[in-house]
Amino acid sequence: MPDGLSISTPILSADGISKSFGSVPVLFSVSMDIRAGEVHALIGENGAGKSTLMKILSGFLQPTSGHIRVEGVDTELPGNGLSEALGIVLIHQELNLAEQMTVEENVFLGRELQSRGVLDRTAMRAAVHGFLDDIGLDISPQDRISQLSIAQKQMVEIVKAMSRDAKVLIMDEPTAVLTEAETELFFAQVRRLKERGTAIVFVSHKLAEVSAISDQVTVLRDGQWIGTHATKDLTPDSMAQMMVGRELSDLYPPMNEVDVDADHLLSVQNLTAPGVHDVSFDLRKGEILGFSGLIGAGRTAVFEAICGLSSRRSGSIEFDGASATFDSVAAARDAGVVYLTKDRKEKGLLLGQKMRPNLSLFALPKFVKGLSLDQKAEDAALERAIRRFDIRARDPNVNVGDLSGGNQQKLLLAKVMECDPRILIIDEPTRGIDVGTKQQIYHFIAAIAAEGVSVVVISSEMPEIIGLCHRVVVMREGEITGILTGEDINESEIVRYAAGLKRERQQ
Amino acid sequence: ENIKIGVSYPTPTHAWAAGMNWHAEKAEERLEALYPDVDLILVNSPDPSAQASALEDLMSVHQIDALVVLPFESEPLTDPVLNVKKSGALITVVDRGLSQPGIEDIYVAGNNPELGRVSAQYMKGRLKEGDNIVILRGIPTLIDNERFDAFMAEIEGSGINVLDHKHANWNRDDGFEVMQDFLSRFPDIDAVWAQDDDIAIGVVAALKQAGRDGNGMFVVGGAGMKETIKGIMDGNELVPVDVLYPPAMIATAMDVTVAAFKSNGPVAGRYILGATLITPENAASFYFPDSPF
Amino acid sequence: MTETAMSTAKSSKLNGFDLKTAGPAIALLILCVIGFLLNPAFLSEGNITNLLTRSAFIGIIAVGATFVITAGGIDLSVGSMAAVIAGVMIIVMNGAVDTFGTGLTTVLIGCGCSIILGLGAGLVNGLLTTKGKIEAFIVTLGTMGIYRSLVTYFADGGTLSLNYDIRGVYRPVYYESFLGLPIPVWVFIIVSIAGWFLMNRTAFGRYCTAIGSNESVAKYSAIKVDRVKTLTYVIQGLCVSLATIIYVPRLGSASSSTGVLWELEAIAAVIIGGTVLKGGYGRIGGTILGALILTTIGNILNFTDMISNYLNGTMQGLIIIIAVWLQRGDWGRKTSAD
Amino acid sequence: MTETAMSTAKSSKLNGFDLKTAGPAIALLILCVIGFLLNPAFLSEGNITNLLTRSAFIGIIAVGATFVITAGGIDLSVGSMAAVIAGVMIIVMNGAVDTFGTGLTTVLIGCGCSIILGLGAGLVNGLLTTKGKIEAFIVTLGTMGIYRSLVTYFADGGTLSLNYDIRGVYRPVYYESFLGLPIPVWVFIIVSIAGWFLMNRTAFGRYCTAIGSNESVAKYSAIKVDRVKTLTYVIQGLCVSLATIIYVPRLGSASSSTGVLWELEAIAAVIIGGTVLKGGYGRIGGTILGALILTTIGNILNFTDMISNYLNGTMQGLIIIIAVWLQRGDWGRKTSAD
Ligand SMILES: Nc1ncnc2c1ncn2[C@@H]1O[C@H](COP(=O)(O)OP(=O)(O)OP(=O)(O)O)[C@@H](O)[C@H]1O
Ligand SMILES: Nc1ncnc2c1ncn2[C@@H]1O[C@H](COP(=O)(O)OP(=O)(O)OP(=O)(O)O)[C@@H](O)[C@H]1O
Ligand SMILES: O[C@@H]1[C@@H](O)[C@H](O)OC[C@H]1O
Ligand SMILES: [Mg+2]
Ligand SMILES: [Mg+2]
Repeated sequence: MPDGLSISTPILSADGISKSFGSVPVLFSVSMDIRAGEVHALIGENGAGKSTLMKILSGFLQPTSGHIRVEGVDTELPGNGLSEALGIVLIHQELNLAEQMTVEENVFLGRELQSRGVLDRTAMRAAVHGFLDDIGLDISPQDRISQLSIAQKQMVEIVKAMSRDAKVLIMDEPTAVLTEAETELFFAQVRRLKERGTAIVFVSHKLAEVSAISDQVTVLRDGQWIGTHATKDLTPDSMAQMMVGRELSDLYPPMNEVDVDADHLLSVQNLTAPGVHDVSFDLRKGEILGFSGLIGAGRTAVFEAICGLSSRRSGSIEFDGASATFDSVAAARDAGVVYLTKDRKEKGLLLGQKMRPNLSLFALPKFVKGLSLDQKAEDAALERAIRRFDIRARDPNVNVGDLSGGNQQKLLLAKVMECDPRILIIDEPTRGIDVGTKQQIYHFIAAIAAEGVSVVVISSEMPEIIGLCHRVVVMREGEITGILTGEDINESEIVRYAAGLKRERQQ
Repeated sequence: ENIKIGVSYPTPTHAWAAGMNWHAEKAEERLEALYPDVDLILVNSPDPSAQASALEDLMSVHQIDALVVLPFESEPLTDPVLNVKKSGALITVVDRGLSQPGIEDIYVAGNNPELGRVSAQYMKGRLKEGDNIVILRGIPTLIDNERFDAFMAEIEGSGINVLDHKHANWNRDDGFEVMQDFLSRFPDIDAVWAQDDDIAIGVVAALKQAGRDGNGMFVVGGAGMKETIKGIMDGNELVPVDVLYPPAMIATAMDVTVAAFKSNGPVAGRYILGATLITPENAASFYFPDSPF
Repeated sequence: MTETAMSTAKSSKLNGFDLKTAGPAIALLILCVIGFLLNPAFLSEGNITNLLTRSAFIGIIAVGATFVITAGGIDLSVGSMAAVIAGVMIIVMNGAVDTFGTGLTTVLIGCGCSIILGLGAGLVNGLLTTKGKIEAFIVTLGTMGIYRSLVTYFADGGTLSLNYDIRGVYRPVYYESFLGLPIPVWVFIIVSIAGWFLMNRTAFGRYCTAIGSNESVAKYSAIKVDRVKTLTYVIQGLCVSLATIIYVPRLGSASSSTGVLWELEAIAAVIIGGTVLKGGYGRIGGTILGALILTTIGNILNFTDMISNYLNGTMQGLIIIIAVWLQRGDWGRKTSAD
Repeated sequence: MTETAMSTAKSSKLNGFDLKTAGPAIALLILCVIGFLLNPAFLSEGNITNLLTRSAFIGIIAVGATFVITAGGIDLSVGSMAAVIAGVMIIVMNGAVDTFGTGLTTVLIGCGCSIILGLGAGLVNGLLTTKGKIEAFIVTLGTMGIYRSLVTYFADGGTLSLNYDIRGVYRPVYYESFLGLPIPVWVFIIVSIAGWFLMNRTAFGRYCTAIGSNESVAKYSAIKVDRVKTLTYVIQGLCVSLATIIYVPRLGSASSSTGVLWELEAIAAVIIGGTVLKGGYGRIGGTILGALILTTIGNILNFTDMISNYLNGTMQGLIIIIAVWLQRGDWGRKTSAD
């Protein structure tokens, strides 16, 4: 591990980079040096300009002013991934895979192995197989991307990047959708690459990860360079402070005791559905119920079945004391049961549209006045949402696809909240959200629970489950393996149930 | 003071209509050269409602003094032609008559039922009781119905079997494919009524391909395509005759219409062109080598 | 650090976008200038009226097509649908003469029947695509063949004609004017306004756009995707029936050549108007301009015999391509790499 | 907690998929059974040969269309393109007689000219869509009109006929057989194999899929999106020219009615075969079956007089819809909400 600040020429450096979209500036003279064999973390709040900088460093965007140097030489990087020829590879924050194609086809897209014009499929398949094994991903090279879970897709992205034999590997929030276990596997790969001398740039909102894996940290705030430090000189707290520019109080709100005598607002009995087997649980009024488990454990599938998004095979649901069958999402919504997807790009937001229609889409009937839509009410709602969730778009008319990832997530949250739910199901509530906003969201969740709304939090981030939830349901392979309360809600217990080492017959 | 004459007819989508187009353009050249004060305006249209629009435009924009019209279909164009009439223009209708009598001043017509009848008479003359024929019809339209019905009425009682009839849309490719299928389906066919020379070309190709062009097999087409007529002159046994339905009728109509302005004698009335049977004997007088048809 | 979050940079968006919106209008304007130069009579009141009246058919149908396309579908059957509806209307009205005479009642029965058929045909297309889960292109290619052959069948290969006395009663619907504008133009205006309102001011319009942009987002946003998609076809059917109601009195007949290629014209009008074929972005206003552009092209070509008749199609093709190129609205700007 | 971390449900995916692949084959089989039941002559060697030969035109064109559609495009101009290429071929060959006589050279000149024209016309379509950034639907609707009117113009509205002596030399290309199969069928087979190979075994095929699946992903993967898309149109043009080369010797003529509606037939063949109209999933094998299905439908209808001629279109429409429904391959399974 290259210790101290090596004086070697950086392999890639940004020098005084500024960037504006139209007349909206988003980066102000930012500099950053990237060195071989070093993991350089880039952190900052949502919308700070991290992704923009990463895209400039890999040629997908051209800076408005400033220089990019490759091994000390001023270079205008070619666009559209052609910088790969220079050894610079970017994993985009938003997944960048062709859904209808297979894993193998995606990994080698644009640089297929061929012999005499013919695809060498055997070789490619074998190579992909190797990478998949390395990273511990149990899928076949021939699986179609559309059939994979979002985490698997992210892993495929990583495999794709690994396979490129990069000199500089830039990864924009690669771990946002990964569980800790997967993150561990991924980090093992990162360390291997580092030993081989690859320079790695890594964006994450998970500051513990940043501490664990990086050598250098650069902090951006509102498009300004705040500082670059050796990781060992920083604690997660000091990082957070640099990012946010103020002292951060407790991440998690104080836990409100839930009224154990409160009515069961939702009661699910023996639910069986695609990916779900014989699941039963209750949800009290005002309770925050966590759902934990490994990827693919069936947590999402449970709530998709409940909310009318997939078909139910058997089992019964009682809502507010009466038996309920939400056979459409609209029916669930009208009853006050809403589900916030973890897949914001494919299922959450219309990326090609503006914020306003996105915000009101889910709750649209609420905005109908007479025959027509009340656009004033929509505008007012947007203004409220922007304030409430601190959505930062320098340009309010930007297409949602051009919002920073974290701000997309905030908008998505605002979107489902427009329905004034009685039961709010949030799948991965803080995926891609910066620590400051995370804190806001946690407080917000606690507040609405305190108002009597029941909240289900599906999360792969153990700390947030532990810090937030009154009770925790752990799932494994479509079944509930345990329901934890009080003292039992701790990392080692959850892991045991999730991994199948422990199992209780329900209640 | 120019005399403006609008000439409106269907877009040429098959050879016969192209022939008509050609004759119209030739007539335009000839007549405009002959009478400098006559301006003929030729417009073709791809469907009845486009033709109705074209008539409106001839009237409102060009302010024509006379209209020569070959209606796409009789029914839908009756009203639009009537509107032109109301503007005071002289009306000449060609080929397909209007559905309301008395609108046109001049009528130049082909004779569709006659074409069917003449064809059937020729069949009766060459075939005997028990012989089999197949029919390839045109595009489903009134014209096709008139020809077909008259043919069937004439053949009735002759003992000749009509094995089946299918639409080949006055089109060579369709003629070829429908005939191929007839040949696969019916082992014994003695003659074919192809109704139109284009279809007949496809039929002949299919017969030759299947090697069933001998044994006295013959095909009767219709309209008077120059290649067909040339063949008849040369004694082609497979297509020994043709039944006339001349696309030049549009030129006749233009001539008569111009004459209505230029000559002193009366020109109004009906000009019905016969559906003459073209045989090696009379073929030469129906042969126009320069026409595209 | 909350307030400044939204700085205002509204300015930049306008340049590109407005041109895009203005594109079809510019194209139409240029056409009109050309028309006028060819022949001043182009701008005569009579010709303008003709032009507007003619645009009504395609225009009304294209308004419906805008919904279908915005929601990510396509309907190739509209031309044949118009033909078969016209045919059945005529049969029904002719049949109603015995019972109801040749008056208004009969005409109203005919119109009612047209609307029912339009809605029904649209519903069939819609259900086959959504419930039957068959590609819209195939469903409507199929129904296009079916409707077309049905009208041929009903007409016995010939032409169906409306009873002459009924025609007298019905005629004004095409030929009469109200406040200086022909009735078909009024119908076109009303359909356009209704369509614009539905697309831009109601939840339904939003739903269409959302579905066309991303069906799963729509589904997760509590939109009844199948229902909305089906409805777009029903609206299309309704538009076809309205167009047919004003078409029938024009020519008083229907045959297998009625409405041939109207589907392509309608779709072309929609796309010339700036709606995106893959869905997710619909512009009713543009569609109306698109319909006017197409009709004007035909009209202009009837204005001159400078060009061989055979080359009409070439002119039409060129103008359509150029019109859409204008509509793109970023001529001159460098092809952005992005 | 490391190893088991990521498991997948691999098993479920296969059932649906295989049926989907088999769908068109099943549809074709059913059609053949129906044909045989209607008339055993359906399975006669002569009829099968006719059927295969006829499928060759649409089939070859549809192979090209598979590339265009897989890459997210569409080409409506192929029928007109075939007509204009046939026309120019004939003009060129007739003209070459003086210099080169009526032998093989002249025919080869004609074929060469066909290929150049096909490539050129494809290139025009491709560049207008990619560089001109005009919707493919509009570009090819435009060129469809242009090509169609050009052939009408060249033929003076009529028919262009190949010199009789050349026809003698050229005829065998359509009518002769080699190893029991007519030449057009061989061409079809070769084009199919080449198409299959290109789609499934070369990087180019993958690029088409990637572009149709997600253009920005393709772009970010350093794929030259515009170039690949343009190439799909060029391939389409080449296929059209090959189809034309075997079409011309059949009747030795071309007119404005040549190739009418071939575009719809070709697209229908592609989609019946399971390729997705929105792009991203192309199946050459399916396309070939699709072409056979379409030809067989027409053939069967000529084999029976049970159905009114006027209702041919109805039968065709129904069969196409049903064939695609079969192809969906999930009949019987419950409509999943997903
Ligand atoms: N193409 C674009 N057009 C207009 N504005 C853009 C575009 N891309 C990004 N922006 C704006 O630039 C700012 C910085 O965005 P960026 O994606 O770089 O943030 P980020 O630091 O990656 O945030 P996050 O952590 O939420 O992903 C945001 O305000 C965003 O809306
Ligand atoms: N409609 C379906 N049909 C068949 N299998 C399904 C269906 N939906 C989900 N599954 C399977 O059920 C399992 C559970 O998936 P689910 O997405 O619910 O997991 P999860 O615990 O929410 O994981 P994640 O961490 O990705 O959110 C997966 O193996 C998935 O492939
Ligand atoms: O094209 C048709 C021609 O072939 C037939 O002979 O007469 C009527 C025409 O429309
Ligand atoms: Mg980002
Ligand atoms: Mg003139």
